[in-house]
Amino acid sequence: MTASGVDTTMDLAGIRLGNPVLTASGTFGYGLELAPFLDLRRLGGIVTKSVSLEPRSGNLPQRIAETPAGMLNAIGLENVGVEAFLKEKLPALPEGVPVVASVFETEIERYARVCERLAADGRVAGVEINASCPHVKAGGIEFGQRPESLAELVRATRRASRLPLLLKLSPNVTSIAEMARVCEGEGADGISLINTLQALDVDVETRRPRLRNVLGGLSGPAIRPVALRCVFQAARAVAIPICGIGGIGSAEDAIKFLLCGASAVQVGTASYLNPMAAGEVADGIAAYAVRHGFARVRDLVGALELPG
Amino acid sequence: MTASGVDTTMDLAGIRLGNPVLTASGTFGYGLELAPFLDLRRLGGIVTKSVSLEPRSGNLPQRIAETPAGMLNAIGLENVGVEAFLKEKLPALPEGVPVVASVFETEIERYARVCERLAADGRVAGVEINASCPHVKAGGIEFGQRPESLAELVRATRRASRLPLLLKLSPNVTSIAEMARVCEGEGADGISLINTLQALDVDVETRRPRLRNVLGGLSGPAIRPVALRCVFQAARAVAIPICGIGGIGSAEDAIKFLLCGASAVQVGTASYLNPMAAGEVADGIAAYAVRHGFARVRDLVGALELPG
Amino acid sequence: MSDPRLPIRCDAEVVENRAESGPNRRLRLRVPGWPGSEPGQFVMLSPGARAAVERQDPLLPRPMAVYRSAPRDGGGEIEILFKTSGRGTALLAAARPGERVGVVGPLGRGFPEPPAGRPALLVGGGTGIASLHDLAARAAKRGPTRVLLGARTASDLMGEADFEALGVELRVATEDGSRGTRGRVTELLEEALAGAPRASVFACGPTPMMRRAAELAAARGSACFVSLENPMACGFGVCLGCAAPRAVGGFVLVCRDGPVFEAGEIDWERLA
Amino acid sequence: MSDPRLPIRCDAEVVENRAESGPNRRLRLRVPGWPGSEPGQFVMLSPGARAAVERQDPLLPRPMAVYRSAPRDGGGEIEILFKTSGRGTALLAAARPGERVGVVGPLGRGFPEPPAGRPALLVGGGTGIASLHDLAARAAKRGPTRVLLGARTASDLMGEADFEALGVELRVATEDGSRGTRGRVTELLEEALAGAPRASVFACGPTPMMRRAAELAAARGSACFVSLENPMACGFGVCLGCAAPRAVGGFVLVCRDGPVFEAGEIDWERLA
Ligand SMILES: Cc1cc2nc3c(=O)[nH]c(=O)nc-3n(C[C@H](O)[C@H](O)[C@H](O)COP(=O)(O)OP(=O)(O)OC[C@H]3O[C@@H](n4cnc5c(N)ncnc54)[C@H](O)[C@@H]3O)c2cc1C
Ligand SMILES: Cc1cc2nc3c(=O)[nH]c(=O)nc-3n(C[C@H](O)[C@H](O)[C@H](O)COP(=O)(O)OP(=O)(O)OC[C@H]3O[C@@H](n4cnc5c(N)ncnc54)[C@H](O)[C@@H]3O)c2cc1C
Ligand SMILES: Cc1cc2nc3c(=O)[nH]c(=O)nc-3n(C[C@H](O)[C@H](O)[C@H](O)COP(=O)(O)O)c2cc1C
Ligand SMILES: Cc1cc2nc3c(=O)[nH]c(=O)nc-3n(C[C@H](O)[C@H](O)[C@H](O)COP(=O)(O)O)c2cc1C
Ligand code: FES
Ligand code: FES
Repeated sequence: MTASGVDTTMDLAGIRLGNPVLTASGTFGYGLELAPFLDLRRLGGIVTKSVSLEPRSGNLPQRIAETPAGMLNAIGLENVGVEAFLKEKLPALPEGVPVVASVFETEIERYARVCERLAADGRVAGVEINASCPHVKAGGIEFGQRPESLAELVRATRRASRLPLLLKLSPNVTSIAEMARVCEGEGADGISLINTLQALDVDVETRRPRLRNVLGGLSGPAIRPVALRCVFQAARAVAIPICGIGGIGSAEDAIKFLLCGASAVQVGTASYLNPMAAGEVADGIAAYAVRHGFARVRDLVGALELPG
Repeated sequence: MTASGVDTTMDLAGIRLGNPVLTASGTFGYGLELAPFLDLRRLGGIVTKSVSLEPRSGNLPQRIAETPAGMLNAIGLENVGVEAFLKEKLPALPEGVPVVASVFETEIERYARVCERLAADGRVAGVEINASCPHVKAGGIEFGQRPESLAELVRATRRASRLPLLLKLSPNVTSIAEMARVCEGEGADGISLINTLQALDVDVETRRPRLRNVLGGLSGPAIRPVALRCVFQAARAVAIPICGIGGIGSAEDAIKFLLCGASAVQVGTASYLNPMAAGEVADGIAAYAVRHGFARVRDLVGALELPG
Repeated sequence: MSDPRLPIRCDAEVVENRAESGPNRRLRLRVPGWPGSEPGQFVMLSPGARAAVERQDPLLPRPMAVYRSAPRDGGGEIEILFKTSGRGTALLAAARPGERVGVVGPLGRGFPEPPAGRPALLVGGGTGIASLHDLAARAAKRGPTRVLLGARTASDLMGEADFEALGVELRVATEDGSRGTRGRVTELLEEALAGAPRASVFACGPTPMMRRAAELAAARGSACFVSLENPMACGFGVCLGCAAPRAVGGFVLVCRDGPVFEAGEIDWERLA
Repeated sequence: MSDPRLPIRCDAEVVENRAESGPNRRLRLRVPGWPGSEPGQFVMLSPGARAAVERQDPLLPRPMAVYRSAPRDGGGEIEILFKTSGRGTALLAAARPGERVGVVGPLGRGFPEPPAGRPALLVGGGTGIASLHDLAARAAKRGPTRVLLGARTASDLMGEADFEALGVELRVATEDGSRGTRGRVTELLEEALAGAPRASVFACGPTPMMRRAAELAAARGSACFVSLENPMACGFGVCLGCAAPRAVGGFVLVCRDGPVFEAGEIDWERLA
């Protein structure tokens, strides 16, 4: 409920959210970094930076580059590791905001073990499996790019914990609908999409790639239309809830995703420009619902009218 | 050769170009529309709007929508048909500028028949097969999205004519390298990429898709980093020449594609903003070559320096 | 149809950019090599990115009618009346004198010559008013001319004083009655048609308004020409983005075959 | 290390924006709620899109040192000296008084207190000069302070007069000799170090310059602090985009752990 009297609550794959706006993994740190700017309890939830079994170091500079209406990154999945996450990061987050822990690994067994560790901590509301990382050399082709390996990954992480299980998919596939069906078939509770588009940029003066890693992930407003298409197609392919991600910086942007069938959204790159973005998006959605006569934000989900 | 004394000539899959800058199919009409703005002979070549066996009508409005640093389009297959193209459009183009005829159809046999018709006209310097079209028999999935149907398409069009054969690939695939290898394996002379990214946008006031066709193709600066990545990956996968396309509006943009391994480039959406864009890009490339001490623009192809 | 002149592409200099009324602004541009334009033709404007930054967003140029144009040393000066609504026009609204704006034009086919000696009824709604000024000037020389302007409210009206200055008969309607008669401009048209047999109607404005004007004219056996406003990417016939369905099937390109059409050519049902 | 104050995010108002020298400009911003900053801290600036248009391109905010800041009714006024080089700073250069610029800051950890009574040598190259003003002001109060400024050519220099006004000892070097001594500012540093045992060095500028300064200081056993300039997306430690390799392995975040570091912490080889 908000001051406006609109019901903003949402159920995402069994996770109860006060509003449908979460923060995207890797763009909000472990949550605390943005506390000076934003009352974290205004958020529907926080998806933390992907953690692996052991701490990992990242790529050498340059790790980021600006592109038209977007940015490239190749961080290299630098993270503190699941143990430090549970001991140091998680306890510091305020009660009352659901924390979804994002998980990344290079082998399926290790994915499962991270999930088991997370399941032991009551503060974790759900896990999001990062099945894609276009910019990590290790591994080569992504888990999320082959139906077989994706199925294996979902099965293993499903077995590893009873926590609500979100699968975060790569947009760098021929059929996002097929991948979504694989997740549903193997028992995932929901799907998050999209991760970054695999991309590259060049410095014509030095004639070198802008990123040390050569390839990177494209994010920001530039990819929003692709993300909306992926959500639209996935929502028609499966019955499990979808969390929309990609270039969301305003309430308008978020509402587009809800209309296309997303039950919730994540704000990513926009938090860099404005650390209060996620909170403003949440407020703006409620305002839109009032203006357009929706008593529950929930009713916006999938409300897109298709031409006859 | 240019005033600057730089050798700007390029060989693209057997097509001799005065400079490496062509116009992208569907963004330059049949060439004549831009004659008031630009001496067409300044162009390396013209790729004409895709034609089919019969004339075709297109989609109802809205057909286009603006997105962050890009645009969406769903024109439909609207074109005058190959006969009218050969009779009315082609003869009106000035001698001395290579014309690459773009072809699309919904069945492989029809693709082949269009190629046969084009081969009969000496004015056609080459064909570009637009593989981003729904394969009717394969239930609407694009020819360029499945290796098997792509292979069939290349084989049939290869047999249909001796003209230099360019395959224009869809970026909406899991592995662009795999698709490139299929084209090379079946005897294509070159590859053009990328076509538009499948995307969607929504009007939150009407709660309708912005395009009547719901889904559309994303083009413009927003997709340039994705296009560069595709060219980079394809260039490493095959030996046949590559024509780079995607968000090119300046000489700098074009040079990025050359450095990533493209032998030529196509200017698309940028021609809408500035009908003289392709000519300015061509001039700018020569100027860059002078400034950086390259005697031949050709020497820029694949000259990207990768970090050790 | 008037023959379109060969269009040019250039960087025009902002001479003046001032508030007109409500959200509307008046922009004067010095256009080197401007060949002149016919009533109803338009230009594609690229609001220069602030400073010398190449603009990538908003990406597309904005179609705008040539409100008025006059020859100036080796070129011309054109006037645009525009409504600040979205991102592109917001940039345009912020263009300062001396700054550059990309111009492509003149584009499209304008209005036909109003038949000599016969009454001409010009109907403009909202920003559509901007397409009618030069036509009114021409019509006034050829026969009895009445200009009917409509808007939601008084502050949305543009160019009213200029039309008065042309010495045409002017009527105004606003939906809230804040100026002229309360109601829709098409109601003024209905009256006017009743009193003017053999009149020709020239309309530009929101699609429903033009459609209604077409119906009224048809009922009276009057010719009716409309100027359509479809979204455009190029403005010169290459993107096929501006297609409008024809009554006989198929499509016309608003930027190339229009923006002015004989009302009967258009399939109004499928246009909206 | 000085403790960073809690940063804020707000729309600041442009008070003044004028040419400083060559490509450099001086921007004064009124920042509501500004908590003040330590020498060496920075802000992330989002050049407001012209008019009220939400800016999507160029997308990222630009990191800029707080050149000077002073309290103002309920907030503060901060001064930025910046070089117009690319698309973002071009937008910043065009921001008019009264317009808004997004500010996030103060960010990062600034320079340590110069040790009392001991000589302080401040070395600034190019835009790096802008990070040193408040440090120079503080150092001047604590001991003999010499400021060495370097640039390619005279017109690239910023803030020279302000440093003079601080009553510090000022030396200038330009590569073309158009101002001060001809050569690199690190040559001035070499001399200065020779004459000032137990001096501390504070450097900001191009990486090669800072690296050289670090070597020279190390050779003399002097402490050396550098302020790094890595590309940044967020500025407050969440994107991990600004990482710099540490001498002992792993990475530091320039925005959060720096931008100021003890020169020995950095793996200069792998940084460039
Ligand atoms: C032939 C023609 C002549 C026109 N003459 C005038 C004029 O003289 N004065 C005036 O104020 N307006 C005129 N318009 C409408 C004008 O083009 C739009 O108001 C303008 O493009 C809106 O841009 P924006 O950035 O404010 O809106 P945004 O919402 O940012 O525009 C987004 C996209 O939609 C397109 N678009 C939005 N509204 C319209 C519209 N009504 N018609 C066409 N495209 C639209 C834009 O061009 C852009 O591509 C004309 C349109 C056409 C087709
Ligand atoms: C902590 C810190 C303090 C700084 N203080 C100042 C200052 O006081 N005055 C000043 O003139 N400059 C300063 N800089 C450098 C300034 O951030 C860049 O000059 C500016 O970002 C260039 O933006 P642009 O739009 O002109 O260039 P573009 O080429 O358009 O920038 C493209 C991208 O690269 C980044 N980038 C380009 N050059 C640099 C650079 N040298 N350092 C970091 N990022 C860069 C931009 O931020 C942007 O993300 C500082 C940098 C840092 C990290
Ligand atoms: C710098 C950066 C780091 C990221 N790190 C992660 C990560 O660790 N795990 C993950 O699942 N996604 C990561 N992402 C992807 C985002 O969560 C999000 O899916 C993507 O950026 C698209 O959303 P946006 O356009 O709103 O940023 C990262 C994105 C950026 C820009
Ligand atoms: C309106 C429009 C129509 C297009 N029509 C075609 C077409 O008929 N055949 C084709 O192969 N590509 C077509 N394209 C794709 C372009 O040729 C090009 O591959 C794509 O737009 C990416 O390049 P760009 O970003 O420079 O526009 C079209 C693109 C646009 C925007
Ligand atoms: S606007 Fe491009 S064809 Fe009409
Ligand atoms: S700039 Fe984002 S972590 Fe330092």
